[in-house]
This record gives sequence, structure tokens and C-alpha cells, in this order.
Amino acid sequence: MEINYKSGFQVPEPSSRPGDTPNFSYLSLPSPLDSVRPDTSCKASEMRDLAYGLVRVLDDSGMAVGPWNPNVDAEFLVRGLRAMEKTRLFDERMMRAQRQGKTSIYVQCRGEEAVSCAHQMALEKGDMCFPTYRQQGLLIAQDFPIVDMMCQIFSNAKDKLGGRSLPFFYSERDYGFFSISGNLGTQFIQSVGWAMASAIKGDDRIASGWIGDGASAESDFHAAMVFASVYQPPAVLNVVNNQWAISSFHGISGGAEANFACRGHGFNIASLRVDGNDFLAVYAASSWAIERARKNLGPTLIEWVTYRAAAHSSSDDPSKYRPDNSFDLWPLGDPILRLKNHMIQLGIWSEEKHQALIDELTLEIKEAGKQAESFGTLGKGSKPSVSEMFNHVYKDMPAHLRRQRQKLGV
Amino acid sequence: MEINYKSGFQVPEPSSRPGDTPNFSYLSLPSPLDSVRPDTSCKASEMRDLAYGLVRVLDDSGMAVGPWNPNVDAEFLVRGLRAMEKTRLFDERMMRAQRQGKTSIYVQCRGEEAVSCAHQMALEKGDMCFPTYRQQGLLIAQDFPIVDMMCQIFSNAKDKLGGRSLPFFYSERDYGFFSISGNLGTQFIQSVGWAMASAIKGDDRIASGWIGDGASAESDFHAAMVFASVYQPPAVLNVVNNQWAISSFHGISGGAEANFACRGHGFNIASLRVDGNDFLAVYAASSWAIERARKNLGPTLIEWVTYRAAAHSSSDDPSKYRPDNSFDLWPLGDPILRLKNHMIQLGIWSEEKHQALIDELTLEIKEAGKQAESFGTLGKGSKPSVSEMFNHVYKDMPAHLRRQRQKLGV
Amino acid sequence: MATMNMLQAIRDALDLKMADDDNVVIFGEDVGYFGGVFRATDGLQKKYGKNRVFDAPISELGIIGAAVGMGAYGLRPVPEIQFADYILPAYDQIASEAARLRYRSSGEFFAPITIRTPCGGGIYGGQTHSQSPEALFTHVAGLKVVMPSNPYDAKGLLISSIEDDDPVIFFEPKRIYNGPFDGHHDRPVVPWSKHPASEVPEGLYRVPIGKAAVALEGSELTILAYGTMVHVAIAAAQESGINAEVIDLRTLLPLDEETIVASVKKTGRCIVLHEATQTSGFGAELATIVQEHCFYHLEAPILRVAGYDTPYPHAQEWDYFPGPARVIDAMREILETA
Amino acid sequence: MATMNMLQAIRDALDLKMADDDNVVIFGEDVGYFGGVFRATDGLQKKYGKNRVFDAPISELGIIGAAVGMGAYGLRPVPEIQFADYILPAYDQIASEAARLRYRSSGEFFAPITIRTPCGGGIYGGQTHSQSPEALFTHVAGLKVVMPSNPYDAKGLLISSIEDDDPVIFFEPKRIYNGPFDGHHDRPVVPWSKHPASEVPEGLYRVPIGKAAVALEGSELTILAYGTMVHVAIAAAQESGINAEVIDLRTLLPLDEETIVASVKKTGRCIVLHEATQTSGFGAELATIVQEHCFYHLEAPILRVAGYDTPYPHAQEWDYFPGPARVIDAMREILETA
Ligand SMILES: Cc1ncc(C[n+]2csc(CCOP(=O)(O)OP(=O)(O)O)c2C)c(N)n1
Ligand SMILES: Cc1ncc(C[n+]2csc(CCOP(=O)(O)OP(=O)(O)O)c2C)c(N)n1
Ligand SMILES: [Mg+2]
Ligand SMILES: [Mg+2]
Repeated sequence: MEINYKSGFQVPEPSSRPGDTPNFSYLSLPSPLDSVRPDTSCKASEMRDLAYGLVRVLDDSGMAVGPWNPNVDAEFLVRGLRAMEKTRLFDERMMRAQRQGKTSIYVQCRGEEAVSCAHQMALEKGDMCFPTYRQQGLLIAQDFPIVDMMCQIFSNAKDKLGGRSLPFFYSERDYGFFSISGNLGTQFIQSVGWAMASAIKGDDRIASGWIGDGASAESDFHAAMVFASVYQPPAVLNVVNNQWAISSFHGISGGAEANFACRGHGFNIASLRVDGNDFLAVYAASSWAIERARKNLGPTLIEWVTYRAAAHSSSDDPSKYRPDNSFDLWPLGDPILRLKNHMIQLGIWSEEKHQALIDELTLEIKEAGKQAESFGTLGKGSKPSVSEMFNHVYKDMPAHLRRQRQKLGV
Repeated sequence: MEINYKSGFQVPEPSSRPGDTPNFSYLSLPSPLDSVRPDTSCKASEMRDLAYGLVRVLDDSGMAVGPWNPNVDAEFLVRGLRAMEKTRLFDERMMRAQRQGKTSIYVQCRGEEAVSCAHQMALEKGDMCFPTYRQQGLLIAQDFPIVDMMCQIFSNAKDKLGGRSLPFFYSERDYGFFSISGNLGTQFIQSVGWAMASAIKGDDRIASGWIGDGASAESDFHAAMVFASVYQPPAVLNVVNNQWAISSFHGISGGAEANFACRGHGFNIASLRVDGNDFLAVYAASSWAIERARKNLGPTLIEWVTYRAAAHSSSDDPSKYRPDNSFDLWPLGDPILRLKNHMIQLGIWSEEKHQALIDELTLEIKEAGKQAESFGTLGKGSKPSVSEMFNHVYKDMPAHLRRQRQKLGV
Repeated sequence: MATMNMLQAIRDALDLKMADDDNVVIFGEDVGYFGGVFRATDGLQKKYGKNRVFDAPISELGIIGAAVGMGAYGLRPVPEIQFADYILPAYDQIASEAARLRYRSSGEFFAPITIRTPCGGGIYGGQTHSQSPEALFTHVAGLKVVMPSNPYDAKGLLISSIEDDDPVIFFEPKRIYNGPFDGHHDRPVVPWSKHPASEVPEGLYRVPIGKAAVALEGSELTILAYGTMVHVAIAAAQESGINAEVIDLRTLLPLDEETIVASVKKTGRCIVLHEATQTSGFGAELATIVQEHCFYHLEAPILRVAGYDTPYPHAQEWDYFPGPARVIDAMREILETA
Repeated sequence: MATMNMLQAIRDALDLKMADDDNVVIFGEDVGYFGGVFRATDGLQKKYGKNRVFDAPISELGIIGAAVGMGAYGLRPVPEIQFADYILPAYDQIASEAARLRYRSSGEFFAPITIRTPCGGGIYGGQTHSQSPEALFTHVAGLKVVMPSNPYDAKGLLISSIEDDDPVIFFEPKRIYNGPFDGHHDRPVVPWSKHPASEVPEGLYRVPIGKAAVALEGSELTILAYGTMVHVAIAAAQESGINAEVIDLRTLLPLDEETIVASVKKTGRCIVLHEATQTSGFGAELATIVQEHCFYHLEAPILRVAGYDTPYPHAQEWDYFPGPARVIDAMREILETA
């Protein structure tokens, strides 16, 4: 056999590095008019194309068009815009607080606000999200008291989690927000288990699992896909492809060879690839998948194409591995700007109204921040009692732990 | 929203259980003429159909037809038939030996002989297989000394692995046969790592990884797919779908909703679904994937559709969970019979020649068996020395282990 | 009362809890239609339906990860891991997730799951069907670790475990499923029916988690054991004529230090016995606790009899397995000291 | 000689071994272009190319599984696990595969891999950036487990580990990457340059695996420690004025029992110190070995100072972290006894 050897070993490389002009030519942008919206009862095998396309609603002129247009009313749009803007301003303030030493670490979701906010607005009370650390929008879109979030971030005495957990690892059962884990991916299969339980009980609550592009390489992703395929539980499985996993671009998790939506095809799971910076597309696709799950028609895998506009976390410096201005050139734009422009196009919004919104939210966050800080910040002011670290290891404290606590004298 | 709830929880169920007539209507059997054989440089995205089809060469009349016909010569066919028959007879003898208490456990590959034998015949010296416990054909097709296999199975003093490992967990580096692990799936990602190393070194050796339909649910499968997608190493990734994983049918690992070949689509890995009981199809598809790998054109995932004709192992009783005569009705037939019939059709073989082959192999195996038994069987006759259990834990025995060995007085 | 072997006692506990609590669900590899490779769930799918007893994909990670999610929902999952050797792929979901969920969420979410898994050697299972990984779990805060040694305890402890709101690793020493194996592999198998602990009450009852039992009273030395090794220890005592006290720990975490300490203070000598490899095995924790609390009562160093620090060999199983002979040697050694 | 901190010493060892042996390859999450979140591999991709230093998908299982395959091929992989907390998804590939391959194949295949991973607390990393899982590995026959406490040892031990034909878990206590932290979080950071062990030879040299060091000579009691805790122990000794001998274990498996036993026989008292949770921690193994070999020399029970048996808390980090105060308390307690 005559064989021509191609040489060596392949390691994928992002299209641009510090010093380069950001290059996003790898992303093709179909028009919202080109996509198809199948019925929620569509067989997964009949909608494979959707994983290779991009569900969009907002066109270049900022109008809502095409089959996925959810046709929501003005009040809904204002709520969505408000949730996104509040999330962003909250993040900014917390980031500053971190810089001032008021907490140990902070993680923003800048650029990805539409994904969590619009998704949340499609969920119902009783549904359960299994988020990562970058879905604070799920809480904020429900008007969760941000002062409580801040108290946890500041690890003060009002931190409901008693200082035990990392600052932004919220757990809010009543808000359908599962306890965040620091171990990437683990919650993805847990969401499938929760959905299986819902199906076993004949309940109509659905689970929404979350994972990042990077973390989708973890084993838990596979387990979630296998179990979702086998038991067809009412779950929506969200992959937030924000293009980066700390310093590694999506190609390092296999996102250059293939995308993340098409991972579902190997399991015959309905798969959507969606413009995650298009608030209306996120809402529409979420609603589709949620309806499908609630009708018990099967799970859906959704790839949200978005961009991590900020650093990975307060400990990270992205200028070390990607061009500084990459978000400015990101072809899907800024989700807040895009919704705002749409609303201005519709004639229901203006720059003035937007400024007023920002002012109002800024004030609200500032007040909340003051209040939270008045209870203390990391290591300053009131703090969770030391004995809290011995609580909730077990339901009832076993003898050996009680002895350890007593020895410490707390 | 008006929602119609479908009820409850789905658990897939095989099409037949003990007492039922075996029902294999789920398997559709395309003609060999219908399949397409792309060039080995074909892009994965351009050959997705192949994962939903079934590569076949032998038609219903036993002739080799269609684009995948490898057009091998008579001598090759005889070699293949011989390897498969020898594998089966070997298994039968070892199974009897287990029943006679000469070993603790045995696992046959009955019904799946074509997969390993024909695959091996497409490999070259220097390539490395990472097999499961059901690919003894990889060794036998190389005329590996069966008496050595038997000595290991009998755990006698000539067991090259010193009695440390389970009977049939061979390790034969010089025969491109990686050490078998009892932990399902683990070797799949290892094969990808080995292939990555080969690419890093600019070598032209390829790795061939093996996994079962059941074990494909394990995390290692996902890791293998992710790494294969990212680094495009020279690997052939084989899923042996013999329809069963102990008592669980392939639907319990997601093989009813989707098949195993299409798992590759989520990673843009070239994927083939192949009639695993068609010796020529196995050889042709293996050759295709091996050439692709050797030319460094990328990895291939292959689903071998076959049937576990025997019990899972000597500890298993399949009549408890599937109809007794299921293999007789298996639509892809018996790989040995099919090749034999083909050769008779070609006029190069006959019932008499076949009987002579069986007689010759039976004698060979019997002689080998006698020889191996003369060295001892489990617990009888010569055995590996007790001190062997302390060897090869580390390259050099550390002090604490030496003390333990000394205390035991060996 | 009924006479049961370990497997029957375990199946009975599962059956009763399934009947008692709709939230109990069982799943794992081959546990559904087939009833499990050791048949511990035989008949349960037929009785309770596929909604509550079902086969799972071969993904230990998936089995436990799904169980954590189900537990958070409000179910009480009892997943089976086919062999304890195969629990490792699920280790992260157990140690980082099931064990931590309550702590992370201030008890808002928790994982009331009972992971049943057959462990231990003595069946010619080689490296991957013989291991005793309990020490990997006793190091994890948030877990409970249980290993019964007889049918009575197995049923009562399994019921307690299922009812417990914390995650429990329930190890089943597979060598004693059918009889109280004492390490004499060359003697005829003794069935459970000859053993008093095979007398098992019919309905629900609990053996409390965290309580050891004195399996054999004695005064010359104390042997701390659990699972199969309890029977080995008793055999060693009886055969040697040494008046040993054998403590059956039953629960490894949280540990019943009181019973241990009381015994060693009485006898002044202590042997720690387990099948798992010695280094960093649970015996190290036991020995450390004993010397912490009984230092002034100890008349000789605490000795360990444990698996050698090698993978579990196949052909040399009976040289590897800590049988009565090794225990007797250790007893003689410890009695000869000082 | 050059003055280096731990990170520089580690990077230097990697650099030298990359240059020395073509078969050495480095991969892991963010280790390529970026040079690792702690920057331990900074500059190495540029120097040795993407073929030999590259980013890996976020799959610890995949990273180690691939490394095992590469090792079997003949490479000498040095994978990084970003935080030791995240090594658990790879636990099965480490314990069942890397550690067993040689045994299973009579040495035909083996896994000469060195898994580098930052461990330990003191950086406000909360539950998932602070753990010390060494005891999960010391229980596994076939592995070697190393944890250096200073730049000199870090470089010499890392070179030995890479050259070793057995799989090595190389724990890097991240709190001392930049300075010899002694537990006084409220005092200014001391840089490595003030510490003698920051004097590091320029070329290749080896610190042998399996040899402990006497970090501080003393006579009143022995403290067994490793990693960050070596500095805590020394600080506790100095601040209390107690004449303690501090043993820096450096390698946990195989353990240098001789050095330990010699010290405890000399001092008659022993404290075991580690960050990991106490129950079934490596301290239990240490205490057990000490009482086995030094029983007649011990004048007081061996005490453990260790992490409490809880997950690693965030806000209470400095109450949780075993600092000099807790060590001093233990020293006083042990000296007051008998
Ligand atoms: C099991 C595990 N491995 C590694 C890490 C360290 N880590 C934290 S975030 C991160 C990148 C995650 O990227 P992605 O999943 O894309 O999510 P994103 O940060 O982009 O939202 C890594 C590697 C971790 N938290 N858990
Ligand atoms: C990690 C792990 N989990 C469970 C088992 C027990 N087990 C051995 S074989 C088997 C079924 C495997 O089925 P499949 O992968 O389809 O291979 P086949 O036996 O059909 O060749 C199971 C569950 C194991 N060996 N390893
Ligand atoms: Mg990302
Ligand atoms: Mg199978």
C-alpha cells in the first residue's frame, strides 16, 4: 500500500493571540429568516440541521424576525433588559469589591447575560437549574435579593451559607437554583438525575443543567448524555460556549473540529445551536426545549454561542492569552446593546430611558452594597461564627466532630 | 401554554425476553451494494451517512460484492477462516476446562470471531491494540502460541504473568496486544494516548482501541472521543456492539435511541457502522480506518454490529434474561459459517476441507491443552511461586514490601 | 423470625423499604430484570415496577451522579455498584458531591443515598473483583461507611442506611453472602443457617449506624475487625484457644470509639485486622485511635494483620488473604511481648 | 547556584528534563501557551514546541488516561492536574490503571508518569482549591507519593520523579510556591530568598525518592510533617522554645521509616502534623508505624494535629488551617504527659 504520511501531532490553536487582530471568521452568521422552528414534538433525528445552524431572532437592523420570534410584549422586553443590565452592574460592583479586598475571588458573566436571564424567564416555579458559577443571571432575573448574594460574597455573618462556601457559590432552593459546585461538570449528570426523579414521580417539573464549553470535556457530560438518551427525562442541557475555558479556546475541548450542539447527535438527543447574545433567541429556544421537556417529549441539548467578555475570574489576566479587544469585535455583539437597540427600533425605549434604568439600578446596587458591607466583608466586621465550619457536615454532628469542635473551643 | 403531558419515566426494554421468540426487527439489513466507500481522506462531515448504514460485503447468496469488497485472495480467506475457527475451538476447550475446575473463570467470544480476527489481519507489526477481554482472536489470528495462553488461563508455573492476573487477561507487547484491564473502558483513552505519542514521535504506528457497547457508557469513552477529536491521533476506535452487556441489552447504554457509530458525529470523527459478522466487511473497514490513521488523516470510530452468542462469562446464565435460541435467529448470522459458505461459493472450499480443518485444529488445541495441563491447572500441579505476588508492584521492591514478603517467609 | 443468608437479608431489607417508602428507588448495572449479578435485587423489579427498580448504563459516575440529583429532588436512591472495585470511576461524585452537598448548601440540598457494593476477596476474583476500598471513604467527611458481617446486621444496618439522610457507603463482603466464611478455603462451606445471626426478624428493624458489637468476649487481647474478617478472627481465637475479644465494628464512619477503647483498656493488647492493603488502610486509623486513648493500658504495640501492599493477586489468593493462621501468629506475637 | 522560589525550581526541573530527554512531554489544563494558572510551565511551550508542551481538555480522566497510554508507548509524560482537588475524576485511571499496569503485565508495560498537582490550603480557595488528598494515594500499591517543602527538594525530587519508572504523584503545596509560609497569615509574606533551601544548583541533580530529611534537630519530641506543615512545625518549635525535632518526610510512599523511627526513639514523643482531614489521613499511617516500632520508647501517646473532619471552609480558613498555635498546644500537651 502506497501511503503518504501527513506529519506529526495536531494541537489546535485559536485564530488570534495577544498582538493579533481578533479573528472570528470561524463563526458563520446565518440570517434569522433562514432557520427552521420544528414543533416541540419533532424527532431528534429530523432536526439534526439545527445543531449546525444558529437560531437567531434579531436581525442586523435590530428587528425581531423569522420563525423563532417569540413575539413577546414590551413589558417582557423591559424586564429582560433590566435583568441583564442589573446582572452586569452587579458584577461590576462585586468585581470592584474584590479588588478592594472585600472578598477573595469573584467571577463575572459579562457578555453572557442574555443566556441566563432569558432562560430563567422561560422557566416556571418548581423547575430546578443546576448552574455553574457564571449564571448569576438566573437569580437576578427572578429579582432575588441581591443584598443576600452580597452577604455571601462578603462572607459576613449574614451569609446564609455560614462562610463555608466560596463567595459566589449560591444555593437557593426556593428559586430553583441548585447549590453550585467548584468541581466542573458534576452537576450536569445530577440535573439529569433530578429530571429522572421528576419523571419517576410523574411530576411536571423540569431540570435545567448547565456546563461550559471547556467543562463539556469532563466525564459528567458524557454520563448526562447517556442517561438522558436512555431514560429521556425532562431535562434541558445547556452548554454555554463562551469560546474560552480560562486560557484555552474552545478548540481544546473539541469545539473547533465539531461544535457542542452536535454532541447530542450521537445520542439522538434534540440539539439546538443558538445565538446566545440574542435575548429573544435565547428565550425562544429555551421555551422550546422547556415545553418539550415539560410535555415529556424528551431532553434537549442547547449550545449557547456567546463570549466571555471579561477575565475568567478576578485571579485571571486574559491579556496574557487573547487579544485585548476581542469582545469588541465579537460578531454576535453585546446582548444588552442588541436588546436595547431592538427596543429602540420598536419605539418602546430610548437612550434616556436606558440611562435612567442604569441610574436606578446603580443606586439600588450601591444601596444593597452598603447594606451588605455594613454587616461585614471578608475578614472585617461581623463574620460567620467559627463553629459554623463544623455544621452541616452531617445532618447530626457525630461525636468525633463534636470533640474536635470542643477542642477548638467554639 | 396548553401542554399535554406524556406520562412518566422511560426504561428501554429489549425486544424479547426468555419465553419470547427472539425479535431482531430493530436491525435493518441494507444490501452490500447500497453502501458507499469514501476515500480514506474523506472529511468526517462528508460521510455521516455511513454511521447510519451498515458496511457489508457478503450478500445473501454468500458472494462478495459492492464497493467495500476487499478482493482478497484464497490463501487470505483460508487464513481468516482458520483463525476464526481456531478461536472458537479454543474457547470451547477453555470453557470445558473451566467447568472442570481448571481455571476460575472464562470468557468466550463466540459469534464475534470475525471482528478480532479480520481486524488483526489488517494491522501491521508495531501497531498496538488495547483490547477488552473478548478479543482473543487478535492473538490467535497471529498464530500466537496457544499453549502460552492456556498456561496463563490455568495459572500454572509457566504463566508468564506469574499468576497475578485474571486467567485470560493477556499482555503481549510483541504481538501488539496491550495488557487487559478488568476495569471496563479504561484502555480506550489509553489507546488514544498511545496514538498521540506515536504522532508526537512522528512514528507511523497506529493504536487500535476496543470497548463494548455496554462499556461505551463509561467516562473513558468520552475522554477518548474528546482527545481523539482535539489531537486527531492515528487511532482506530472500535465499539463491539454485541447487543448485550451481561444482562443489559444495548438500549441500556443508549443503543436503542441512537447507535454507537453516530457517537462520533458529535466530535466530527469519521464513523463507520459495520456488519461485524461479515469477515470481509470487517477486514475492509479495518483496512480503511487503519490506512486513514497511518496516513495521519485522523481517527475513526467503528461500531461492529455483532452478537454475543454465548454467556457473558462462565459465571453467567443468559437464559435468565434472553431467549435461549437468540443467536440462531440473529440476522447477521454466524461469521464462521458465512465465510465458509462464501469460500464454498467461490469453489475454494468444501465441507470436507472444513471438517479436516476442524479436526486438525481440535487436535492442535487438544495437544496444547495436554501440554499446558501437564504444567498444572489452577491449584493443581506446578504453580507460580507465592513470592510472585510481591513482584512488579514497583520496578524495584521497596523496603516495606520486602519486609512483608520476608514475614510471609517466601 | 426467619433464617436468612446475607443476600436474603439484604434483599429483604430492600423489599421492606421499597414497600415502606415510595421514594426508595433502586438502580445499577444488571439490577433490574436480572436482579443483579449476585441476585440481591432479584424479584424487586417485578414487584415494584421499572419506575422504581431499573437497569443503569455502565457508568458508575452516572449512577452516583444521577443518584445525587434524585436525592436532591427528594427520592431516596439505593444505587448498586456491581463490585467495589468499580466504585472508583464514581469517586469524585461521591467524595466531592454526595458528601459535600449538605455542607455547601447549609442543608438546603442533601444526598440521602445508600450505595450498596459487594467488596472483599476470597472468590478467585483477581485484581478487579476482590478489593476492599473502605479507607478511601473513611477519609471523606460527610460520608458514613458501613460493613456488616452477618445477616441480622446486614438487614438492620441496610434499613438504617436507607433511612439515613446522609450518604452511606454500604459494603457487602461478598465472600460471606452465602455463609460465614472464616478463611479456611479448604474446608466445606458452612451455611448461614448454622449461625445464630441468620435468625432475622421478619419486619422492619434497625441496627444503629455508629455502634460496634462485641462479637466474641475475651480478656487476653482485642481484635478489631469488620466484614468477613470478623469470622476469621473468631476462628483464630477458637482454634488457638487464646481468649481474644473480637469487636465487630459494623460501622467504620462514624466510629464507635467507646466500644473499642473499653475493650482494649480491658485486654491491654490489640490487633487490627482487615483485608484491604495495609499501608494507609483503615487499620491505621484504628491503631492510631487505640494508642491515643489506651496508651497507658497497652502492654504491647498494636499489630496489624492486613492485605499485603500489592494489587490483589489471582493464583496466590490464599497466600494473600489474611486467614486464621496469620491472625494466630499475630496473637502469639502480641502475647509474647512484654 | 541560583536563588529560586518553589515555582522557579519546579519550572527549572521541567526545563532541564525537557532538554535532557526527548520523551518528556508536559500537558494539562492551561499549561501550554499560558504556562499554567500558577505559571509553573511558563515559557516551556515556546521553548520546546506544541508537540511536547500542550493544553489539554478539561478532563482529568482523559489527561491521566492519555498519559498512561503515552507512558506505555515509551514517553515520559508529566501531566499537570490544575488543583489536587480536581484529581478525583482521574482517580480510577491512577489507582486502577497507572498503578497496576506493571503488575498486570509483569513489567511488559508500565506508566512512568509524574502527575504534578498543587495541593493544600491557605489561599482562601474554599472547598475546592485547598484540599490535601495524599492519603487517597498512599493507600494504593504501585504509586509513589512525593511532597516537597522547599525549592531545593522540589527541583531534586521532581527530577527524580520524572526519571522514575513508576507513577509518581507529585504534590506541590501551593501556599509555599512563593515563600516558606509558616501559618502566620497575619504577618508579612517572607520570600524564599531568605531561606537557605532557596539556593538551588543550576543543572540536573536528584533528591532521592523515599528519603526523609531532618528539617530541625531537637530532642524533646518529634514532629512528623511534610509540605507547608514543615514550616509550621519549625515556627511552632521556635516560638515555643520547645526543643522539637522536625522531620520533613518529602516522600510519603515509600516511606523512610528509618529516619522516623530513629528520631522518635531518640525523643520519645511524637506529633503527626498535616493539613488533610484527620480521620484516615496519612497521619494515621505515620502514628501506627511509630507505635509499631517505637512502642517501648514512647513516653506519651502520639498526637495528631490535622485538618478538622469537615470540608475545607472558606471564611473560617484560619481557624481551620493547622497553624503554629495548634502545634504548640499539642507540644505542651505531649510534654505534660507522664
Ligand atoms: C474538575 C475541575 N477541573 C478543573 C477546574 C479548574 N477550572 C475552573 S474554571 C475552568 C475553566 C472552565 O471553562 P468553561 O467550562 O468553558 O466555563 P467558563 O469558565 O468559560 O464559564 C477550569 C479549568 C475545576 N474547577 N474543576
Ligand atoms: C468499571 C467496571 N464496571 C463494571 C464492570 C462489571 N462488568 C464486567 S463486563 C460487564 C459488561 C460489559 O458489557 P460490554 O461492554 O457490552 O462488553 P461485552 O461483555 O458485551 O463484551 C460489566 C458490567 C467492570 N468490569 N468494570
Ligand atoms: Mg467557557
Ligand atoms: Mg456487549
